[in-house]
Amino acid sequence: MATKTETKRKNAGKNKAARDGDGNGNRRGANNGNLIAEKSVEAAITTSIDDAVDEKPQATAAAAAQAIEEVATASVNADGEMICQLETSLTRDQMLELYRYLKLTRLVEERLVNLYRQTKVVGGVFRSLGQEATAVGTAYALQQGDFIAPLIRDLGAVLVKGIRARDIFAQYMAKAWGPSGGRDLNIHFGDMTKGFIGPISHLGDMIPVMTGIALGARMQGKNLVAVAYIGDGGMSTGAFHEGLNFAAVQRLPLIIIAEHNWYAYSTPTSKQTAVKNLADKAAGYGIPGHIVDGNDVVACYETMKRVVEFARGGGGAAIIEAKTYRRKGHAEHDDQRYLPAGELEEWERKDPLDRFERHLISQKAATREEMDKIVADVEREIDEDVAWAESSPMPEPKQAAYNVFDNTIVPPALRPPVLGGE
Amino acid sequence: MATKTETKRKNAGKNKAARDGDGNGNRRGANNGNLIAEKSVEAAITTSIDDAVDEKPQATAAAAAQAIEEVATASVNADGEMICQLETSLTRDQMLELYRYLKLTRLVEERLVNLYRQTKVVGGVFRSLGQEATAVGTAYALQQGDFIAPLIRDLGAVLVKGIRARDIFAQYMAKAWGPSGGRDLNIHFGDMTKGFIGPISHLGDMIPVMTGIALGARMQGKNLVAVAYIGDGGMSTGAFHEGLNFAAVQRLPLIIIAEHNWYAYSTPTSKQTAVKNLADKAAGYGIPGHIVDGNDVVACYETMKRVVEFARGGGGAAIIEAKTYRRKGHAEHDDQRYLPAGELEEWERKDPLDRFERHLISQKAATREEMDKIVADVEREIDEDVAWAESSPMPEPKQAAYNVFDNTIVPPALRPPVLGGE
Amino acid sequence: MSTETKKEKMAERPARGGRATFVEALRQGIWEEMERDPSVFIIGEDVGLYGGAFKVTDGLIDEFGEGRCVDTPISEAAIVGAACGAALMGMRPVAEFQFIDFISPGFDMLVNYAAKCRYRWGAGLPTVFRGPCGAGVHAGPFHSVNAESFFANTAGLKIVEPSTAYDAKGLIKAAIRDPDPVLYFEHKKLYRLPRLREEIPEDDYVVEIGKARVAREGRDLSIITFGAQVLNALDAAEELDREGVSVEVIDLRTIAPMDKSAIISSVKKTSKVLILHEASRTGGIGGEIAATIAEEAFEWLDAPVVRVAAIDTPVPYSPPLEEYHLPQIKDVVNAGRKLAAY
Amino acid sequence: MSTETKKEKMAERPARGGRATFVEALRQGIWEEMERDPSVFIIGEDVGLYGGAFKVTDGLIDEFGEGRCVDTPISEAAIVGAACGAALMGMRPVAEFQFIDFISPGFDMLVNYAAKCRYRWGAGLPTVFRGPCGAGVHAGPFHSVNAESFFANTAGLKIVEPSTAYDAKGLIKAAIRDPDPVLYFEHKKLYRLPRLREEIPEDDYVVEIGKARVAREGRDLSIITFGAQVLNALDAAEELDREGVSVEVIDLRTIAPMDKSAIISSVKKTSKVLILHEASRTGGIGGEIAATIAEEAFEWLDAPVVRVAAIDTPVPYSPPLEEYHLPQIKDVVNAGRKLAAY
Ligand SMILES: Cc1ncc(C[n+]2csc(CCOP(=O)(O)OP(=O)(O)O)c2C)c(N)n1
Ligand SMILES: Cc1ncc(C[n+]2csc(CCOP(=O)(O)OP(=O)(O)O)c2C)c(N)n1
Ligand SMILES: [Mg+2]
Ligand SMILES: [Mg+2]
Repeated sequence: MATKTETKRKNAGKNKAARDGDGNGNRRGANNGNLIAEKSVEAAITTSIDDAVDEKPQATAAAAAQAIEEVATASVNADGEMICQLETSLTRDQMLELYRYLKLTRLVEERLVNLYRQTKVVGGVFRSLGQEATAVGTAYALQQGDFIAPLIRDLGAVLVKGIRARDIFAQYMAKAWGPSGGRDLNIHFGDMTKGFIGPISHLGDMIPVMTGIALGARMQGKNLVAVAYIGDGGMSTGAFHEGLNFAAVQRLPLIIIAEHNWYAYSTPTSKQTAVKNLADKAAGYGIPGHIVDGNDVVACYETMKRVVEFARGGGGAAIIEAKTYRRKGHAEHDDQRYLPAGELEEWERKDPLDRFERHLISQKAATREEMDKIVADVEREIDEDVAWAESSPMPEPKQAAYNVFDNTIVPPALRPPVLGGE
Repeated sequence: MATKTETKRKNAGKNKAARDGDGNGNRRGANNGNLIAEKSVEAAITTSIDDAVDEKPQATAAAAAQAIEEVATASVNADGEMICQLETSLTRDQMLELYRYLKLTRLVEERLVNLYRQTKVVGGVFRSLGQEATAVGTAYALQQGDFIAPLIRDLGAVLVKGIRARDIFAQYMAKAWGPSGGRDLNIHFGDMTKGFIGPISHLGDMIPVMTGIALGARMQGKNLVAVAYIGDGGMSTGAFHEGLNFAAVQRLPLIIIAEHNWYAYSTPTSKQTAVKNLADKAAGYGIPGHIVDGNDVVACYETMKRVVEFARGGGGAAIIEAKTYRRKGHAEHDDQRYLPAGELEEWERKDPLDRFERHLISQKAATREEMDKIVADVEREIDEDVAWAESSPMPEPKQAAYNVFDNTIVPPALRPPVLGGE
Repeated sequence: MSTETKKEKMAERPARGGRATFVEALRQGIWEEMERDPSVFIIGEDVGLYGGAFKVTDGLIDEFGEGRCVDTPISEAAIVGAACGAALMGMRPVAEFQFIDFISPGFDMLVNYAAKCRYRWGAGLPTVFRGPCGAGVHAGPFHSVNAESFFANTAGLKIVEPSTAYDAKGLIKAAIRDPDPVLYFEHKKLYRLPRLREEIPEDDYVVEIGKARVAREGRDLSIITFGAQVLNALDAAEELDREGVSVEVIDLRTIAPMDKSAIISSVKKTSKVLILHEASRTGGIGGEIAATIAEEAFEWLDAPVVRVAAIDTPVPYSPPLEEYHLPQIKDVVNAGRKLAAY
Repeated sequence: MSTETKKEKMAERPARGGRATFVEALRQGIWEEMERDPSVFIIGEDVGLYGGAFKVTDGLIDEFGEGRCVDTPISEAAIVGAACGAALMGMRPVAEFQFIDFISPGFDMLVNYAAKCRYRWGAGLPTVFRGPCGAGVHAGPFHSVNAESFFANTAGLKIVEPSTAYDAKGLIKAAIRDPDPVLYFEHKKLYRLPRLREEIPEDDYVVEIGKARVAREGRDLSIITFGAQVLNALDAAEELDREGVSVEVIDLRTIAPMDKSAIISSVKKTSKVLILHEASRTGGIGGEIAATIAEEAFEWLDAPVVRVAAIDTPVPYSPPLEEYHLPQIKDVVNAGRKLAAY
């Protein structure tokens, strides 16, 4: 029987083949059943949108990386290491704040993993390791009155929107003081005053909801922007399509952040869609699509800022695709057996936090000491917040019965007595 | 109070405004709530797919017509009247057969309207008047083993696939001899041996089903093509998106015929989608999109033929948009109050049958006498078929209870006796 | 089929009260709520200029403009989701499904988003989801469904279905003012039924959600029903009355949360129960009613609880098949007779 | 959480019979059917290389290849529709929903396409739709649903839910061979429950759809239940036995079409019934069971028909809330005690 390592390699190879196909880069479906020879399309009589039938062979190695290199404004520091986009309107203070949010996001998640290992987290832990720049950079370009519907992997956006880490800890630990009082998990809650609408698990469903936020706001004369985060996987859902299409028709200021992190659970993006870039999907809605290096927090911020202006100015909906990578498994339990060898290591080198640190240093925006101080502050905050969350009681059992409906109208759903008695 | 004519004009004007917007052709959402000034998109940092923000003003008159003029290979006869595409591989006999199917389609529908007025049709009658060339031309390019899932307005395709008019009559009249034995209406039935899978009412739902037909066939080593017809309206559904996306990923030979007939019930296409052409949606699936003049039966056939070859040869899914026009209301009861003045008359002049007749004459492919003979044959066939259908009994009431499941396993769902008795 | 006259009339503001059909009453209700509260708006397919497939929203666009009469693409999930989003912002959407059969593509959004929002994080969603339901007009398997059982097991959704013009108006107003999602089902046979034309009050009344009504008083047996079947129940009651059986008819009006005390009171009075609904028998809402009675009024029962409903098949198109499929007055009379004799 | 050892073991062909957990038995069943019939294939999210979120389909791809283990995009409507299309072609798809909660976006396709196809034009769809259901593992409102009531009112769908390893295998085989759509629900608590590990036969057996089983014989009262609640019922029965109450436990196994005669026989024997299910009480399948009993076994009843079920709320995440929400053994014992004393 194969050893563990061999198995992993074997699987990895298989998966790689499925993803890279027969030399067509990420333009590949599965070759189930009869493999039919590929043929190029004959020119359509009139308009032929055959961009998809892109026959040029690509090197199979690190196709993901290549795609990003194509789009990134890849600046480098003196040592030739990648830093962030140089042109920016961000002030030094803002840069430091961005740094703080990035660190906060990562350290909150790391703490959650610790708590999970101590079995203090009741449900699963979903990491955004390697993707933090996308969530933080895009959310940072918003105003207070704007609304976001993040994904589970957008903790950074939630924090930028002003939700406190203690709420997150209490929520993960299913505590009474958590924002949903223990009724729902992780970032599944919301705060209308902060412009945060937590997702539900059903992928895609938040897109129509955010269309409604934008629609309702317009009726009320509010000029806000609604932002929905979605994965390469979630974009395959019908709800995504219906919600975005409706927003596009209504020219509503709905911005889709399409997080291209290469996997949906175990499924590679090539099995979610035949497009090369998620931003290509914008064409199907008659809206603009943009691609940004999702590991470059400055680029994420700047792109988002421009698109927010466009949307707020009446331009309507838009898609921003952030190219990034999910370095952890789907959740803590996932062994990532489906990863091709070497892929993870490559993306470790592209870590968005390391990159931003190098950027800050090389741009003389911050010293190592300043950064250390920020980290120390964040760590203190987290300690306090965890302590607070741990000190919360678990909810009272009977609370389960309350507030399905407005309880001034319908009484709580208490367990009914048996045979009239009890 | 306004007279009838005035009301219609008033409504028409309002609707026209909604459709044409403020000079942006068919790129218009509704201006609900605050109308925000339109702004052109600033160039995205990297890739900007901003085709949609097409600012060039278009004359509001007959925008629909213009769009087609753009794409049609608009040949004209000696009198300067539009005929069909000239280049074709169709033989004279095939042309005559096409003519026969076009006439058959139209005359069957006209007879259905008569039967409806005599209250012999139980449900509604849905016309394809003005669209017959799309259904007939595309279906004619298929082989026996290929599968279609038509829409209610694709009777022509159903007939081309070999379903007899008598089945249609019996079905509309809810007769026992109809192919569903009176259980379902109009073209809601199927015939696997003929490659015909009738739709259900729920728009979009046939797309995943046809993806499954193609998937199953591939597993069985069958090299067939699956064709799904869908309207400008139906493309807004989640099921459409999920089904087509899956087919595209799997590179399955699924051809979508997108019937751009300008309305979904009363809703103009500009309120269904912000794209200019339905074929633009292909880009979102990484598949080729084609546009064809849906009123030109030769063009429909030739485009389809090419795309069928592409799909059958392993190229995968594709969209063909047929630009046409629904000249009748959604169903017989619809008063079309939402039509802009003059639009209908314009499209009457573009009638696909008249056009093909002119084509046949000008190309010396048929004489008037030959055509008259075909029509006479068709009329005789229809008379016979109606007579047959009328001679069918209505179904036996108890038949309602049979065949929910395979009745060798689960007994029929007969009305249960009350209190054990009966 | 709409006539020319009707079309022109529709563009006018409806009367306030007066003699009204079911659909006129319903339209009055929506109209008045939109006048009263600027956060109320309508959304759905063809609800604007066209006024909806059954003309329930006819003319609203002339009065309230496109901004409050939103025609959507064909996308029921988006309709539900957008209604929820707008409701979060404080709006009060009234969403239409062209036929209730098309609520299915919106099922996920209703059951998972709309129903659970308040419970999960306190965000109540004052939303109404309405549309024509029901069979008996030869509309076939996809335009005839009765959908209440799809939703009855999901906490967080209220379900109402009126059977009179008075209730149609009173319940739509209550639904629009309700702080939580309400599914409002309209049996399409009732819309223009002359029999239902009645004088409704001019003043602003609501019919409380969660309250059944006694549609006919009786002593010997209770028929528990709702929607269009109330008419069948009343007709059957009439016939049974001629045979000396006195029938009480309970029109639930609200299916969830159900008015248990009205049901139990009637059972205590008559001791015999016939449950009548138009959806298929198995898995239908009749099960819930029967279970409530079997649990909470067992001691008062003098006979088995009988259900009369459609047979367990899709709704067939052809009239003789559909007739066999649906519960008929004669089936109710027959069952009532046997029950009375039990 | 999968361990390294498990992962490697999973890649091997499962044993034929032998001591097996619920999930192993289920996997054996699918594997054997795929061996037996080349038209059987699996389709769903992450069912291939990853082997499914709960590893039910683990290793199948190694044996049967990508051609018969189809990983789909996240699109449940497409999964259902594609399964139906393939079935029309004569294939036998076994479709997985990653959690049964995600059947909702496929609801329309199931209820309107899959359920009605044979009835409308004779095209039977031999399809299986399966996935993990149920609560009790603190998975919150969107990973805990029991979905049987969503579908119970739609004719044309069979619904099964096993509670033992033996039945898991026998029913999946029956479902795959069935000529019509079968919804196969797997309570996720049972997958790896050591208590359910049992010796299952080596030979090719099926468990007939539509047949309940007597999980425990008794005289004084019947508990009608299915799925994971069978275990609660058995534990409660044990406790009640110590108090001198002899409890019969009926494990329905099939929810639709329901084995009425098994239910009625048990009621005739014990004259007292407790219905137990994990979904919320109102609108739950318990209503159908109670109605059947109230109608067809009324004369044999010596007490009200009692339902024990979850309260009418979404499934909350936090353990104390979830515990309050779900029916507990103590609730069953308490109800059984009262019923016995009635
Ligand atoms: C409608 C639906 N189907 C299935 C799932 C189960 N599921 C949870 S996360 C996930 C993968 C999501 O991938 P992606 O959208 O790319 O987001 P990522 O995890 O990469 O951020 C799946 C399949 C779900 N949540 N919703
Ligand atoms: C999912 C769904 N929602 C609503 C309807 C009601 N409906 C029937 S036809 C129609 C308009 C269809 O327009 P389109 O797709 O453009 O096709 P056309 O009638 O123009 O051929 C609508 C809204 C439906 N059949 N299915
Ligand atoms: Mg992803
Ligand atoms: Mg159309």
